[in-house]
Amino acid sequence: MSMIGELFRSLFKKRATVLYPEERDRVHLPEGFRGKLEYYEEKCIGCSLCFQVCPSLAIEMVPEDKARFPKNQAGRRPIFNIARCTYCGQCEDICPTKAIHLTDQYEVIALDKRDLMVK
Amino acid sequence: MSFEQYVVETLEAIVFPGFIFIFFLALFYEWFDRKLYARLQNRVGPYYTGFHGLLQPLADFIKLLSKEDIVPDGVDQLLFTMTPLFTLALSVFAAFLLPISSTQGLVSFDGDAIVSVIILTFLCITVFYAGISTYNRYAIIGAERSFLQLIGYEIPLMLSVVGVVLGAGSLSLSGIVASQAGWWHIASPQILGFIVFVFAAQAELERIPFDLPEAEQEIIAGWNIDYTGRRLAMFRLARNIELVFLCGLAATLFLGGPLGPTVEGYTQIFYVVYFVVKSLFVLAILTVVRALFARLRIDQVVGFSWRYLLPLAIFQFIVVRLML
Amino acid sequence: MSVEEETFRELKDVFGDRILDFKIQKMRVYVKVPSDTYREVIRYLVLLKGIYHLETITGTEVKDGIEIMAHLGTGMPISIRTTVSSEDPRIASICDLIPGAEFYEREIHDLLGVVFEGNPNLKRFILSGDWPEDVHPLKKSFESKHNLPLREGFD
Amino acid sequence: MSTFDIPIGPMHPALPEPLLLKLEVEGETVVGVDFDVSYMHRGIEKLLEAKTYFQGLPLVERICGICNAAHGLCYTLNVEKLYDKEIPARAQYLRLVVEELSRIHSHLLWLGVAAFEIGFNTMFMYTWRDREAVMDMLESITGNRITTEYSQIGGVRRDMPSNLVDRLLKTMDVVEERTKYYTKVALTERTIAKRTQGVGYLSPEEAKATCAVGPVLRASGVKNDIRADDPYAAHADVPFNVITYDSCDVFARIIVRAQELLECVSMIRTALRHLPEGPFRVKLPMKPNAGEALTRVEAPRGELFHYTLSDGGMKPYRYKVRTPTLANLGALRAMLTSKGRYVVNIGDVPISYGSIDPCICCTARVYFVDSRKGRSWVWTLDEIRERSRRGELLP
Repeated sequence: MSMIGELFRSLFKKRATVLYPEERDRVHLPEGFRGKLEYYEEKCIGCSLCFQVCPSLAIEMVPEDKARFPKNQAGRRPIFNIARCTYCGQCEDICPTKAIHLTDQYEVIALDKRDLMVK
Repeated sequence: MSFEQYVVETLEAIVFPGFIFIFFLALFYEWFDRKLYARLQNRVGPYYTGFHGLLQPLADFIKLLSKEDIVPDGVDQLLFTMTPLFTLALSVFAAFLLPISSTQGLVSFDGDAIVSVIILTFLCITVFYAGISTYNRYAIIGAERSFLQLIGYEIPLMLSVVGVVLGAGSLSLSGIVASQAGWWHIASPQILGFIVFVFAAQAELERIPFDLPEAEQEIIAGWNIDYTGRRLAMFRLARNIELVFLCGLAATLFLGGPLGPTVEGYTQIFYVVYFVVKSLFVLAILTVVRALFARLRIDQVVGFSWRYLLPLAIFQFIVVRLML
Repeated sequence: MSVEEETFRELKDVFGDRILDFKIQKMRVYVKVPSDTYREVIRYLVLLKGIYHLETITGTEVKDGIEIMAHLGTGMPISIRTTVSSEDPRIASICDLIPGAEFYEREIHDLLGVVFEGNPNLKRFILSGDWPEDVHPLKKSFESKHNLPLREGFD
Repeated sequence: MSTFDIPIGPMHPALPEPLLLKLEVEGETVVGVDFDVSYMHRGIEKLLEAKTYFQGLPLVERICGICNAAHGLCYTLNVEKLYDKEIPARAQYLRLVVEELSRIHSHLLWLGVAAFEIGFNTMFMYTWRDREAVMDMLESITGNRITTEYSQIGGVRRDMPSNLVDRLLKTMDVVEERTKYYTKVALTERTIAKRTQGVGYLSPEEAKATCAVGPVLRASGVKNDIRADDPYAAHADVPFNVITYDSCDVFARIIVRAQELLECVSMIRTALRHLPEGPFRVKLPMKPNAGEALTRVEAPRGELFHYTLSDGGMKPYRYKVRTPTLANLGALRAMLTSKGRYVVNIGDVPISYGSIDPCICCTARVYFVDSRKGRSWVWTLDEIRERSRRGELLP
């Protein structure tokens, strides 16, 4: 019987639920949110530190010819399999040249796994 | 009986205050109950189907009808198929007793107040058979609990109805409604009977705090665990119609049924409006009770009924007796 | 003479040379004993010193067998370690002294195959029912590459 | 009286995770109980041996879906013991703040689940609504609601700017006011009292014998809290008092957890007031020196135990995790068997089971994993169906 006050007060309060598809703008994310990552090829130096530190084998090093990017003389660069990524952000921390940044995009949907590859 | 009176009567039975109207009223009541329950918990409740989820109960009903109807082996075939039909038939017949569009129900005879309460007991028995017919452990425990609960709340329920019958001096619902023309029963000391009736109705409908026969956390779905498809649809519809019946019965016994100030030409419409508004008020009380309490254990339910409901009902019975 | 050395000094007086070696860290005492006095040390600690809390029992496969380590005590845990031969891993159970030890012993029995004599029900606890009987995954020799035949008819 | 046994689980509305509880029942009273926690075994200890220390952190955080800040903190403290390097004080304070914040959200979650177990859905809805404020704070501080990965090997991952500190203090006022309201409801609501008093009784002797931990032990009157006995992170200089209650039943556990919430709020406030300046992270080499380390942290459910043995390489030789729920299973069995006058009703099972705040995914670890062949491949849907028909996919 003791919650009766709270019950009737909440009859007139605005509902707590955020109806996701309609009220998408009410969902506000903090700026440090770890969502889908984006990769800046020009900054990358091909040191493959991100490959070593990724706990879920989401990063794979592929050969890359040296001419395309002056900074990357190591002849290889990472590609990211977002399907395996757990958004832990270890690669963003370890990257010496800030080439990887986790955006605040949380709606990661794809019909085909191959679209989830960040080149 | 002349032919067109016959047609009018069947139409009345089938369409207006009869099955079709009761069917949609039951679905509306379920929507109202779920929406108010959600609003009390600061939630939204059904939202997407129809205007603010109005068609959600109908959608559930149709979905269940289209679902596969599994009959587990080792089940008592006769009981397994008959109990849903029996429960639905009983609750629809009970709904016919209620005076909706006029001061007397579709089926009105002397003594139908007592018959309506007996139907409630029959409904509990069909729940018991529904549980027993499937040899599922959870269903057996659910059925056993529904009977234990029946022992608890049945006598107070009877006493509160008998109290009203004594106060009104007539055994038929129309008589009770007529006696409340000037003074509703709820205003008199019958209000104790109203409180007992509300708790007993909550137990009859197996809603929290008395929802032991289908306690989701302990015995998953209790007695209706093995019913799927059409059978489950019938059980849920029967449960909703029973909800309409109980709220209507409370409105008739204590709140003066369809009576109220009416404009000259449209008395019938006003009767229906009054009936629905009053039973919605009783439904609101039932929903608030559902949101307020935690579920009691089976021994506590029987204890609560014998220690609180029964003395209250007896006291109300004595007071009414003295007042006469 | 910090608390750690004190408790170790007491153990050393009672058990003398049966304590093979020891290690003291901040708020931690490790004591190595042969496998037959493992139960005796724990009985001493539980009955005389009144230590009731068993953190857990850790099982590790080391070079010369399987090392069983029981961690006792609330404020400052005392760890009693002993090694058991990996061919025939047998050791006395401490379930009667500390009933709470039953689940830890059953877990090590599942993962490393150590038999605890005296454990009331030493049946399967952590591995799923259809995992084959004699394969113990935490052993270094266990390679998780191949798929294992399932054990039929488990409860 | 003939008994037949009721299986509760592994798939059951009352159980958040797959645990099979075999109850031996006589009519409505429970006579015997047996567990089977093997449905969620994931073999994390074997998996940790295949990963380096730095890679192990995200995995350890995912042992438990609710109390992962505690797992992450215990892992980092444990590995830092191998380096024996000085960790900056600011990092220790920030770790304490995030650990207490995760304890608040875990206890609020538990209050809701416990209310749900006894059929009190309204309390469930309200507690989970108020928990959102705490989750938003966790999200802004650490970047993710649950898997915070805030404490790294060598300190903390992000600094806490002053605007976050102010927002956190405002949230603490809201949490404090709501917790006081819920404690009042738990004390005055008669149906809660009826369903929880005298239920799930665990005498102090039984609690000690079965090595129970955390709020379950403290609700039986035993004063035992790792934050006080063996202080870690900044617990030595942030004062708090250990809450105990002596009625040894589910009601006592509700009160202990509710008052611990208030303790967490006051601890966060003192920690934020005395937040020291300075670096929040120290760079540590990938290879720790050889040795062994043993750390215990007071997770929301009880005392969490991590042990590692390292042979100097980048990967641990052995990593042992013992979660609080495994310790409380023995206590749960003592609670659920009716002994003489103390009778357990079927209705009491879900709430007694819920009262130890079980986290089965902590208890059992990963079942089977494909080894690191270094190559990843994509199976089409029908390929998976084909493989499962041939029985190649393990259950």
